[in-house]
Amino acid sequence: MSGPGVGWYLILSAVVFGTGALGVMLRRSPLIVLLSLELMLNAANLALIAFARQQGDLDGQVFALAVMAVAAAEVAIGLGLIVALARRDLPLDVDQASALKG
Amino acid sequence: MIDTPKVDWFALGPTLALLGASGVALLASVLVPAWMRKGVAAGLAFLGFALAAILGGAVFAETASPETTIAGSMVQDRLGAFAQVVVGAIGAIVVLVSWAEPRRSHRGEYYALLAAAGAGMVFFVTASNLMTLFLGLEWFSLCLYVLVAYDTHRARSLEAGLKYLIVGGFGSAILLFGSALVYGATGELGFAEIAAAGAGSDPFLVAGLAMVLGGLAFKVSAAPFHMWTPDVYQGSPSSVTSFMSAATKVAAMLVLLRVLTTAFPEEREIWTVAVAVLAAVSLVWGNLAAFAQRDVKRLLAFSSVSHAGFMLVAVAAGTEAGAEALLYYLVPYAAMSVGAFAVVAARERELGRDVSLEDLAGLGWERPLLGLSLWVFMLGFAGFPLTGGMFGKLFVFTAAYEAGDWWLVVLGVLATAVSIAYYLNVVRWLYMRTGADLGVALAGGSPPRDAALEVAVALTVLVTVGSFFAAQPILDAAADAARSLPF
Amino acid sequence: MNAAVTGAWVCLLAPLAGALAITLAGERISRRTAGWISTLTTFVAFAGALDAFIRLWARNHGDREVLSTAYTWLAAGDFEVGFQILVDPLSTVMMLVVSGVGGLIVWYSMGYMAGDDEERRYFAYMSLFVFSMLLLVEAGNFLLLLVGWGLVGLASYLLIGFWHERAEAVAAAKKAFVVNAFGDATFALALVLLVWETGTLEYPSVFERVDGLSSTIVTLVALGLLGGAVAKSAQIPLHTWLPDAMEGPTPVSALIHAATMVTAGVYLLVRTSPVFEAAVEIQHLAAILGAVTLVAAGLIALVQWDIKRVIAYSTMSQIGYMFLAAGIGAYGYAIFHLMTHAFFKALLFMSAGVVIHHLHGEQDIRRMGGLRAVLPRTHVAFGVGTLALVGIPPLAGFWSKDGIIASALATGGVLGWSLYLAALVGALLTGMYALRLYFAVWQGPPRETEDEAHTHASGQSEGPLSMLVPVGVLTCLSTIGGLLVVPGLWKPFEHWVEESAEALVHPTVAQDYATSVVAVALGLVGVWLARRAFEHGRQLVTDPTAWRILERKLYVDELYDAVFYRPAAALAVTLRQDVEGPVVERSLDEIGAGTLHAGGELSRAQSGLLRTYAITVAFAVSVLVVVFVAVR
Amino acid sequence: MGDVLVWLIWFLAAGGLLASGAAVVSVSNPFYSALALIANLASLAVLYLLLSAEFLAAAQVLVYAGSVMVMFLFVVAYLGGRADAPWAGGPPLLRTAALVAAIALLVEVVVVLGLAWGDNLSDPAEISAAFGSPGAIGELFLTDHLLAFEITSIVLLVAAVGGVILGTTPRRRGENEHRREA
Repeated sequence: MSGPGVGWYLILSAVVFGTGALGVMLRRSPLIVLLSLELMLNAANLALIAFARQQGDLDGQVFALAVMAVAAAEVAIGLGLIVALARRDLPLDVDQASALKG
Repeated sequence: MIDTPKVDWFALGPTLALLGASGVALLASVLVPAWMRKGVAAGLAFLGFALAAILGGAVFAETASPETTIAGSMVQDRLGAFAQVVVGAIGAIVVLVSWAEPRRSHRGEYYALLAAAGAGMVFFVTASNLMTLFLGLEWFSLCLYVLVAYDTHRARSLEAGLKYLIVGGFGSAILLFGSALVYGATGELGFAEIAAAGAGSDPFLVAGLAMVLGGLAFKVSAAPFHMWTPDVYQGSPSSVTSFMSAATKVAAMLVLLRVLTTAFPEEREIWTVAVAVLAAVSLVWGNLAAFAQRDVKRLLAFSSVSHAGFMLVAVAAGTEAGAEALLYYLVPYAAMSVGAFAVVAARERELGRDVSLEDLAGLGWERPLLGLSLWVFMLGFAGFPLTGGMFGKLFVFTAAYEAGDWWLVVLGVLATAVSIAYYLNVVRWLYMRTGADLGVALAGGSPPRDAALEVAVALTVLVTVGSFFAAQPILDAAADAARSLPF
Repeated sequence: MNAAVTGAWVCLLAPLAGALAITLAGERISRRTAGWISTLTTFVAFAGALDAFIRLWARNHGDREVLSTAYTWLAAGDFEVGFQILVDPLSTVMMLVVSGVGGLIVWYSMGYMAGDDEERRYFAYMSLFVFSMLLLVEAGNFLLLLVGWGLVGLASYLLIGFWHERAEAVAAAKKAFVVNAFGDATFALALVLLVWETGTLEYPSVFERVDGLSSTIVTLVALGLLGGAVAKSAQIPLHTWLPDAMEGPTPVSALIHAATMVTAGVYLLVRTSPVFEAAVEIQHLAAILGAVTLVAAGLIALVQWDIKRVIAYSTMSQIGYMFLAAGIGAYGYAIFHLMTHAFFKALLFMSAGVVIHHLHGEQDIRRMGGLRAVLPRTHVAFGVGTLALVGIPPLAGFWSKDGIIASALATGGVLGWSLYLAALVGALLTGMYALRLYFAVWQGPPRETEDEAHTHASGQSEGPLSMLVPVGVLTCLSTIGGLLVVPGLWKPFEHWVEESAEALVHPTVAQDYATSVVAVALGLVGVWLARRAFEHGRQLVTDPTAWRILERKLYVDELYDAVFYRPAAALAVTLRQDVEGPVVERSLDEIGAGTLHAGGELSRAQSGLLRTYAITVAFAVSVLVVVFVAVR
Repeated sequence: MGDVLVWLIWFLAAGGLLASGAAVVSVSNPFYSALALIANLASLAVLYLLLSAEFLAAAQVLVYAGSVMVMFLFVVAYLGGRADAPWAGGPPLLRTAALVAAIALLVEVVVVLGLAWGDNLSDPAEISAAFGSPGAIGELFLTDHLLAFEITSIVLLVAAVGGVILGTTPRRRGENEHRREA
């Protein structure tokens, strides 16, 4: 394989995963948190595809494709939930969704 | 010409039954006249769950030794079939619990989603590679996200849904990344192949194992991955809580056991210790936090965290006896959990608000069946005799002692002793009438007798007590199921 | 089914049926009906016990042990667990005591609790308790024993906290619970160990295999069992819950804290005697704890002002005697004293209940006095109970207590003599505190509370028939119940129990009677001291001149007072305030508070903020990964 | 020479990936955040191409960036100003903890990578030209991963139904709020 080795892709993947995790833990807008989750899933996808390339085994790619579908599904439900929150005039802010505690 | 694999319809039976029920219920909730939608959908879901349990039983009976089917993506074995029977039974009972739940809209679709979640779980427990594992997990999780937020007119339900979705998505992402690392280390997705690859102590493999363990620990709500549990249990519609607390725990716990033993047998020394630590943390955290709770659903949620601890003690043994103990434990636990939340649901419907401990005052006299049942469940949770909870704990401790985890036995016994205090507190409230009792005003008068729920509660009591008196058959089945795992 | 066993099953299941019937009927039955259900089922249980006893009696000597299995739940190899009860001399005695005295007390409660808002709950709990206690004593294997043990704790917790609107009652219930949970935990661990090492649960097979175990294991098992027994029977150092438990209704105190539950520890020691005999140090430890408790509790009882607390400390002290007896292997006398104690202590509690009832809940003896005229029948009953407690012949307590003291003498050696001395000191103290109580309540002029209560006509205020009859029956039993063992003449009771647990010591007739003389003399000295102190106090207040004259005459009194009563009282106060208070109670309270505090902190960690949950998950996963990679 | 070109493309794509990823979590407006994610997905598609995953690259652009994110943008637009939320806020401790946790995860993976760098990452397998082609993937979906394929479709269906249920609940604001709000 010409160009960068699999390890380089994995470093990218780790950084993106960390960025996504940071977004989930830091941001208050549920929309952006949802996008950060997408980032994490895509980081995992990159790792899967890199490993698939390295192993010469297509299973990883198939897995990644399935993950894409799952990610889309999560977005669909997340958006539905956010729309429902908005319709109820509830604040779109995860810090304010804290009536349940203790 | 592509050589498609032979599809084993028999092994897929329970999943297909529920999936079919779900699909037809979905159609029915759009097509049939509005007044009968709920009835038709609920009936279909009930039939689906019952059929899944029956077919699971058939698979159990027919499968002597485990075999993977459909190109190795799922396994047909008694472990999975055992879980399918349990989940099917839980689902059928939850349908009864749900029946009289006040619901504003989408009454039919609720049952379709419930059946779909059940289908996801009964598939999940047969998953035999990392891809089907992840997909199965997402399948039922997505259904549960929706179900948790189902009461969209309640802010708390939506809040619970949001929390579950985001933290759940976070957990899934970690599980997925872990799977990717395991795949990278071995080049395999199938559990057996991962074990056979003999990657030993490859850093990718152990890091991936840690992340997979974390992701599954999240689903079984083991501390410290449990923090979503009380919020979500409290906020969701009570019938959904009862389903989650029982079925999710059964499915995720079994898959955790399956993954650890089939895919990572060589790393046993590492994960047994890690699981033991998780178990200890869950026991301590769950029990202590339960003390401080006033809301009954939250109290039960923390109790479910502590029970995750007990179950993990069995997993941590890493032996066939441990697996047996875990499988037995799940039966009474599931029954008690469904039943306890069902009783809370009944009280909630009466009062029209969240149920705190004080709100239970007098329930034992007004609704003797429910009061007595809740009493039985609390004693069962505490591991009192005459309920299966006691044998569950006994087997778990025995397995742990055998495996040399005597410190977990001591911790478990202490945790049990402590836990009795808050369980009994519930019982104490049930039978008392206080001045505050008068403040417990019924919303619009006492609702009509909820026969479906009472039948459901009676069934769970039957299982709770029955698993004590008929411990042997359950234990035999658990032993058969545990034999499917390579120990 | 074996005929001897049918009665035992009836005995066991009748109270359960009662409890279930009351609970399930809910508000459909009247409170009074609930009371009758509870009372009658308990008496049915007594009939069953009687039937079992008679049939067992009719059997041959040596063939009086019937194990009856209703149902086997688990059978793996030679490991079998089932619902099985053991009918043997020991368990029939216990059945008779529990259901007989229990039935009387439940009946008595119908009068005592009449008018309480929650009678149904009360009687459901009572029936549950009786069932649990019967299960405990009838259990045929260790598992069922644990079942009964746990259920008894549960029922007592519910009963102590019955008056839930009283904060002290709830606190007392919690305290009883926490202390007992500790004992239950050691008990359960001992059982797990025992089952594990012997591979069986049934008494006979466990006892057979005890000899094959290593001494460490046996010691640990015995220690665990002793922990459970000590907590349940309120022996030092796990005794603090018992006085507080007097917050419960008085019949509850009579049933649980006199006749049945607190004696479960003694039953356990006797039932599992083969285990303790294999771990002799632990058995002796039980005897020593008993001796320490009997003296300490006797001293503390001297300075109590609450009528029920005096009786409670007395109970501790008397159970100390039983522990002492069980610890030196005088099983027959331990159980005999258990039975007579059940009679006279239940009698004392119930008479005290009549007094409290009469005075509308007043429990402070400083506000009592001169009740003899108002409650003549109760006075007789209380007097009989007091004398039986002190051990005045021919009342019940005399025969059983002196048997125990004589056994200590017969044991000999340093241990035997120390125990003997402690037991004799206990006899003296018993006389002192029992009579102090008696005088304060019954003698002298009426106190102020009396005026309020005086609206009742004399006699009528002693309560309804349902209260009087049980008190009367127990008075008779306390009078003649001891005649089952008359040293040198006949000892049917001791022989009966010996079939279940062979005694290790047999005092000679000479030892028996010598002890009797000394013990009774000491008891009488105690009585005399109490009387003197009482009269002394009176005169001091009424007529100073006469007192000064009497002072010289009673110079000896002063001496006794200075040598015995004052130091004893001071020691008692010290024990109560400086030792028991800070050391025992506070440490337990701190454990409880610490638990609650930790719970609160964890609850605060549950901030409701979603982001903190994600951060926790991330941290936990990081830790897992680091550890996994590091140790791989 | 070809190597240099690949490295160049890799660097461009990696730079785009990291920059857009950072933008996703750092911009304050969800609309821009979503746009940044589209850029992120596109950079990923380039990397997929470099990893011989042609079909996935295409799917990524068409399905993911093309449809899913457009749906996302629609929702953001629908919500309008309500979509804006405070950036981070909360106790500073929380922010620090988040940062530490994220860095910990990152460092761990990098360390793991470092540990594994020598052994199994050095020599990628030889692959045929068909590797990652639609045909090859499709065949796997019909053979080895038939079940996974079916489940994927079920998951999508479930999500569609769930999204519809949540999204179409009638608007009944505050009426009969039958629980105590804390």
